[in-house]
Amino acid sequence: MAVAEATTQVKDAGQGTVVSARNVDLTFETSDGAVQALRDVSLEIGKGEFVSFIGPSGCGKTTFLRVVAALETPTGGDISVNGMTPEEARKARAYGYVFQAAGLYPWRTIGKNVKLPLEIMGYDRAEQDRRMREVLQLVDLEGFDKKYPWQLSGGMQQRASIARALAFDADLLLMDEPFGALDEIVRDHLNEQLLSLWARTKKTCLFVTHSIPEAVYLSTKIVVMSPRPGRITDIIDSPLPAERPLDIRDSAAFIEVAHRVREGLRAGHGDA
Amino acid sequence: MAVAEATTQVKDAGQGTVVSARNVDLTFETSDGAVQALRDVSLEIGKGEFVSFIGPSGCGKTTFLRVVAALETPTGGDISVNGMTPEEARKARAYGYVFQAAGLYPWRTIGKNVKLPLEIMGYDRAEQDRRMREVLQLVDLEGFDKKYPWQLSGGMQQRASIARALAFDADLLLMDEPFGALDEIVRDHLNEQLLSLWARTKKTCLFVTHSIPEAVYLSTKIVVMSPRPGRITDIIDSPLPAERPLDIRDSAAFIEVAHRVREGLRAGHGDA
Amino acid sequence: MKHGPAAGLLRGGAGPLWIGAALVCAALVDLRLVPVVAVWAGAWWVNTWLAAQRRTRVTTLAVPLLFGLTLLVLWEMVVRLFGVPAVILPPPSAIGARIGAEVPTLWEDFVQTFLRGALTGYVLGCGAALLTAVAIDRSPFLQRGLLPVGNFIAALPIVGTAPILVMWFGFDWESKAAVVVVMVFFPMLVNTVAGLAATDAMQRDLMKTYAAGYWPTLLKLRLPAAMPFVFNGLKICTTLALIGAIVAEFFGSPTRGMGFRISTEVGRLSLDMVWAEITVAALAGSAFYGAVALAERRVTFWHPSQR
Amino acid sequence: SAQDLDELTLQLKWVTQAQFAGYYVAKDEGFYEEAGLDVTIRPGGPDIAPTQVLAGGGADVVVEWMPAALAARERGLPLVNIAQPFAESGMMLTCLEETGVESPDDFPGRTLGVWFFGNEYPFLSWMSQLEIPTDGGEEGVEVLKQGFNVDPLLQGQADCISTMTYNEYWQIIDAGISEDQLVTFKYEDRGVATLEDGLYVTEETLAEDGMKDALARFVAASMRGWDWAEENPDAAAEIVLENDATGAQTEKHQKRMMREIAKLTEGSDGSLDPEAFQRTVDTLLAGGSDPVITEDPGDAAWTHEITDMALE
Amino acid sequence: MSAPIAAPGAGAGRSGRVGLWLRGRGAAAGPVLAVVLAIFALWYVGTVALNAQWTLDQAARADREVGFAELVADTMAQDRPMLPAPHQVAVELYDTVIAQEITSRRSLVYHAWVTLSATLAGFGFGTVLGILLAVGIVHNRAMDMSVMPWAIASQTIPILAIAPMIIVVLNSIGIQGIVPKAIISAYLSFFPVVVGMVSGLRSPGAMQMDLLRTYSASRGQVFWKLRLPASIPYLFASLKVGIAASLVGAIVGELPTGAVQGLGARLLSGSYYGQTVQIWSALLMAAVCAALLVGAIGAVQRAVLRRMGMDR
Ligand SMILES: Nc1ncnc2c1ncn2[C@@H]1O[C@H](COP(=O)(O)OP(=O)(O)OP(=O)(O)O)[C@@H](O)[C@H]1O
Ligand SMILES: Nc1ncnc2c1ncn2[C@@H]1O[C@H](COP(=O)(O)OP(=O)(O)OP(=O)(O)O)[C@@H](O)[C@H]1O
Ligand SMILES: Cc1ncc(C[n+]2csc(CCO)c2C)c(N)n1
Ligand SMILES: [Mg+2]
Ligand SMILES: [Mg+2]
Repeated sequence: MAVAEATTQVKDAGQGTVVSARNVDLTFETSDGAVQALRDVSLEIGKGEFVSFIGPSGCGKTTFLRVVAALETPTGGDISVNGMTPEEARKARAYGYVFQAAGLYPWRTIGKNVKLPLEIMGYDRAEQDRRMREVLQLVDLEGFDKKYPWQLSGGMQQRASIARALAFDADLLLMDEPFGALDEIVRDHLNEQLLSLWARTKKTCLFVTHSIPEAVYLSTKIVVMSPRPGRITDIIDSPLPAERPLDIRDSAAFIEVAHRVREGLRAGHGDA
Repeated sequence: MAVAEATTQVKDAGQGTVVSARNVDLTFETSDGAVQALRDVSLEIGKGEFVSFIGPSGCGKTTFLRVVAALETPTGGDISVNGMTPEEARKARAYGYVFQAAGLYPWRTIGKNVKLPLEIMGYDRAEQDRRMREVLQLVDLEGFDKKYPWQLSGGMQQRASIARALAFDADLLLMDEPFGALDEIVRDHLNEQLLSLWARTKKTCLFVTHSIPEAVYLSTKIVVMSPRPGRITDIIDSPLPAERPLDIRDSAAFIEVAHRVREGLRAGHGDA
Repeated sequence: MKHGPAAGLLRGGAGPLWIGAALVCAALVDLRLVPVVAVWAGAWWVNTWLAAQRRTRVTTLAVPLLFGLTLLVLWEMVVRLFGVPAVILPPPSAIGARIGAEVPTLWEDFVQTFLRGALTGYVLGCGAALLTAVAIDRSPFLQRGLLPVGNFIAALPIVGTAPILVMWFGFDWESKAAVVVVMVFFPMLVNTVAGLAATDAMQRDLMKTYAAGYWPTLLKLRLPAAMPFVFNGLKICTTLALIGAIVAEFFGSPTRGMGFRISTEVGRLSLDMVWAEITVAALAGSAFYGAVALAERRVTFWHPSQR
Repeated sequence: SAQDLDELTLQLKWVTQAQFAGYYVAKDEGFYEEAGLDVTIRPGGPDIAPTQVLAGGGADVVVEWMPAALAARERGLPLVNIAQPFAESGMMLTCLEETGVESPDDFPGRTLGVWFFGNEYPFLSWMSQLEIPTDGGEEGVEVLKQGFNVDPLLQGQADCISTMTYNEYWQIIDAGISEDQLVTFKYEDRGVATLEDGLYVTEETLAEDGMKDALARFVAASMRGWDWAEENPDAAAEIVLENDATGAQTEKHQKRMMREIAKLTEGSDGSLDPEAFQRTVDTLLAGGSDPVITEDPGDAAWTHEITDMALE
Repeated sequence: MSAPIAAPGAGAGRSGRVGLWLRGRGAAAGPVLAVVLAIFALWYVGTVALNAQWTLDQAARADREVGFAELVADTMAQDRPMLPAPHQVAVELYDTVIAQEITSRRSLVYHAWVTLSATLAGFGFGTVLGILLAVGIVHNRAMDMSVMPWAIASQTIPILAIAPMIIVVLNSIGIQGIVPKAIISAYLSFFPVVVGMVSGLRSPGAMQMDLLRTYSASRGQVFWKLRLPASIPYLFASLKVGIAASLVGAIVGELPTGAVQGLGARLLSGSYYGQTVQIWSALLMAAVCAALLVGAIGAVQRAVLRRMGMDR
């Protein structure tokens, strides 16, 4: 397998490299024929970076995140995560994954949902409790641990799912449109919080979004993708400062980057 | 009933007034107690206006549209549509309603979906056919009338549902987040088309959205709402010209309006 | 609760016309039908009015009860007015009297058929199906092979299988339990397998990102998610179990049991006793169903259908 | 032509088999038609109570055993015996010799198979005469409600089962158990026999205009059928087979059954023997704790009127 | 086994649809075949295990010793086995299905046809009743609240117990033949249809209902244009359950109609004479019928959904 080679190659990736993809291809076999979801995707992501993936629907953003998480196996190319194969990284519980929908288990309270990974990873009870409280506080949900998911608004659920991914303190966070279903204000608020969390913890974040302002606001690096087959059309290193109040979005630099992203998107876009 | 009084009062509303709401209240009785969805909502909408409603989730945007459409009955205040009670307006088939999701019937082809209201209103076959072709052309879907909804992309389905609302030529269009589920590029495209349609047909539009740029780009008037209880916090008359290319969104006037909308939203927003 | 039934009657508009027409028709066919139709129409009206009231615990109980009571009254009236012989269809009053008089026998039969036969078979059959479902869950091969064949076996009519099982397992409740096991096994299996597959891909992927093994995934995700399906199966199986245990007794039994009593008393023309047993069966069956439905509410409180 | 024929429906007690050969012969050989009757024969089955069918108006005449008929009478369905083609009872208790049952003294502690559905009365009377309780235990017998076949004996689930001389007994033999491996107790020999296949109608039917005449012709033709069947047992069995819609009966079994049946109908000209009637009533009244009938129905339960007319 | 067929790409070269279909069938056939073979193997083991006792008993009665090979051979060739060997059933099926004229009463096809006609009639009644009730429940609050609990209770009544009564009652008002069977069959099949149709008719979301309100559509228009089409998938799902229930009902209904013909009569007479081979072949025939009926509904379902454009 290609993955096996990757492990040996990765040795030369610098200490700071968390994700290193080289010429990754992924083709799905379906009943209608093959769908090439990723083509020749190469990317290096350093420690502590915040990387956004943006692109039209079906361009392979989710697929790429899933490849990093070892939920899909590439059909070509090499990829390594923390110097291991993605599969090894998954076994080592190297990352937390936040799915597009909150995906809380409806039969568990919010508290127990957050504890789910901790139970599976064998933390003791006291520690489970401590961490659950800590992360719920982090996402502004203290006091809601006894509620069931359906008793919370969509935004609160989404925050709980982020808390769940944070609970076991992985250094790598993979987030697939976590704020897709939220309204703009809640989204702004969560963006702010996510940014401050990232600044505090120095985690490496891979973040998929449809929203140009969101991508520009959050990222140190923006990866623009285009579909059929999914490939990278542009990688933009953000010139914005680390400190970002919300109204940075009205700044010229911001609009400049947003414009470049939009152009990149439109270039890759066929018809609607 | 309050509605009955409204009918008489409406007489003095000018010829150009399509929707006139005065101190509309609406409280839902639920098993957990009463939820006040609308409080003291007063609003005049003139003929040919394009009015956007924006506000955080649960602030009553949908509820207000449903009141106009006589799908909910207000518990207080007066409202009139085209000088009638909403109920009479509904019976008179005064408006077309576009729901948040496309809501096409999966067992009907696109063509037959568009004909659905025409069948119900008893148009003859030839007329049904003529109108169906006309509106499908209007939304760029000519040639797709024999396809089933699931054979179309999300954006095309949404356009079909707009065509369905246009088919019977009501002068009033109520649209509840019609583009909510689409990606930014497709959305931009549909926004452009909607605007040109509106400019051509001079219909009155009530349009609910979560997106500030969308609201600003489309509207002649923007209604900002705040939740619990839902009320209007700001009504902004757009200074933007009638002619609006897409990159008007990078203009200073646009950013100015967007900023005001955002401020209005933030003011009405408690916690996320 | 301002308007009484009378107000409803006035507002009903088309209602009275309809009922009047029905009464006239009844009178034309047979005069004795008039009171029957009258009672039916009256009760129906009260019920329509009750149902139109705000839904409370009282109305949700009263409406079906009144409906059932009406059926009983109509039954009694028809039997009396048309002189139906008691050896064909006894009136409810006679059945009631018989139930009162035969409590010990009814109880003995209930214990034999319901507690020993049906319940044992239900627990064994559903339990075995549950375990089998979990066991074959890991093998798509077995699933694809077993389920179609299972549908085939589930279609075997009980009147054919019961004599065979009585031959194999003897006359006492064991063979009845075996019939029940055969009847409930596949419906339960199919539902549980469907339930275990009911998790969505995202929920499973979540478990993968935690590198969770088979057992944690089963216990923390798949079994809880399967519960609505499991209960669907359990509910279907309640009525199957009772019917299976009773019918199996027709093909050989000790001298007790609901099925034994029914078949014996028909031969003796004690139809009131037959209906007394049927009443017990219907009550027990409905209670059994209700109990499982209640358990379902408790266990799958989180499912949208329960909220 | 068909219009002049009086219509009658006869409900049998059991499925089509040589037990009812006389009626099928009378129909197929045209005896009924000659008597001016159009008779419909309805086979019975395990869940059919002929008395109930009669009460429901589904039949005019039924073939029923006397215990069940008298029990129905007490339940308010006034049945009257109009003819008794079977003079003797064919019921037995059959045991495997290897179980060690040799006489009724060996019954206590045993498991016995009994037919219910109204056919249990002779057995219960017998046990109560023997003073053996029927609810299990050391002293009593364990009673099983026997299904339709002889499996309980073959499979060792019961020590003894109920059999008819003409049917189940031979099924045991056919299964491969020889006659000397069986011990049989005929009810007839034990003095507890009750009358079996008789013809019954309700009192109302009997009172109908012209009905007695039709019934007399019916009984006469039926007895002609029985005589014919006794004389031509193989041909009678063939007729039965032709009338069996299930296609499941075998020639060998039906021919043998016909011969055995002939032994039971032999002594009868169709008229009820009042002594046999009284013996049946006495047996039933002795039915122990749960007697089949509580009082002697008296002469109202039977009549010689029809057979007298028929025999003219 | 059939791995080569199931392997990805095996269908390449054919047109997409056909290739896919073949692959789908191939993938399903392999496991089913394996399971069926396993069942046959188990069946043979069971045959030996269950029938050995009789062989040993018989040998003991004849004072003989049997060797293992003889034992195995004998268990598969008994006349009245506790469990007939598959090939015995196959031979019986051949004799009664292929080797007989289908109009013969010894033909299983004939009996299956009798049962099927009652099944189809009952299924028709049941479906219509179920749909009417569902329409009533959806449109009338009083019916909604009162009918459901009683419909559930009705299904807890043991059908075999009331079937004879239904037949007698119908008989007394002059209805007989296929109709009583069909009514019993309908009694079992209406319930799944009600349950499925109620959820089907209620399946349109609030938004779809609101859409029609904005057109101020009448109740009838809502029914024909929305509720009914939306309920079709639900309807077919419950029809599949319903038709299997109908078949069981028709078979049950055959027992107390005198069990003259039909699969029920075959089951019963097989049981009556201890003909286990006959029981098993009738059982298999019933299961085959069920499979065919469900398959037929599936085919109609696919055709209808294709016409409705909902066959994804
Ligand atoms: N399991 C699968 N089998 C077959 N094709 C798949 C599968 N998963 C994804 N695809 C296809 O791969 C392509 C990329 O999908 P992916 O989900 O990565 O897109 P995305 O960029 O996340 O889109 P979105 O913005 O809509 O979430 C799409 O064309 C999709 O149809
Ligand atoms: N049928 C109802 N019964 C009870 N409460 C309701 C009902 N419909 C809406 N509400 C409540 O009324 C409030 C306003 O709801 P509405 O749907 O109008 O919000 P919205 O502004 O459209 O939100 P969103 O952006 O999420 O669509 C919410 O708090 C909601 O929970
Ligand atoms: C369920 C049931 N079992 C046995 C009988 C008894 N029976 C009546 S007639 C007859 C003739 C036998 O050849 C027999 C055995 C019955 N009626 N119903
Ligand atoms: Mg995606
Ligand atoms: Mg809304």
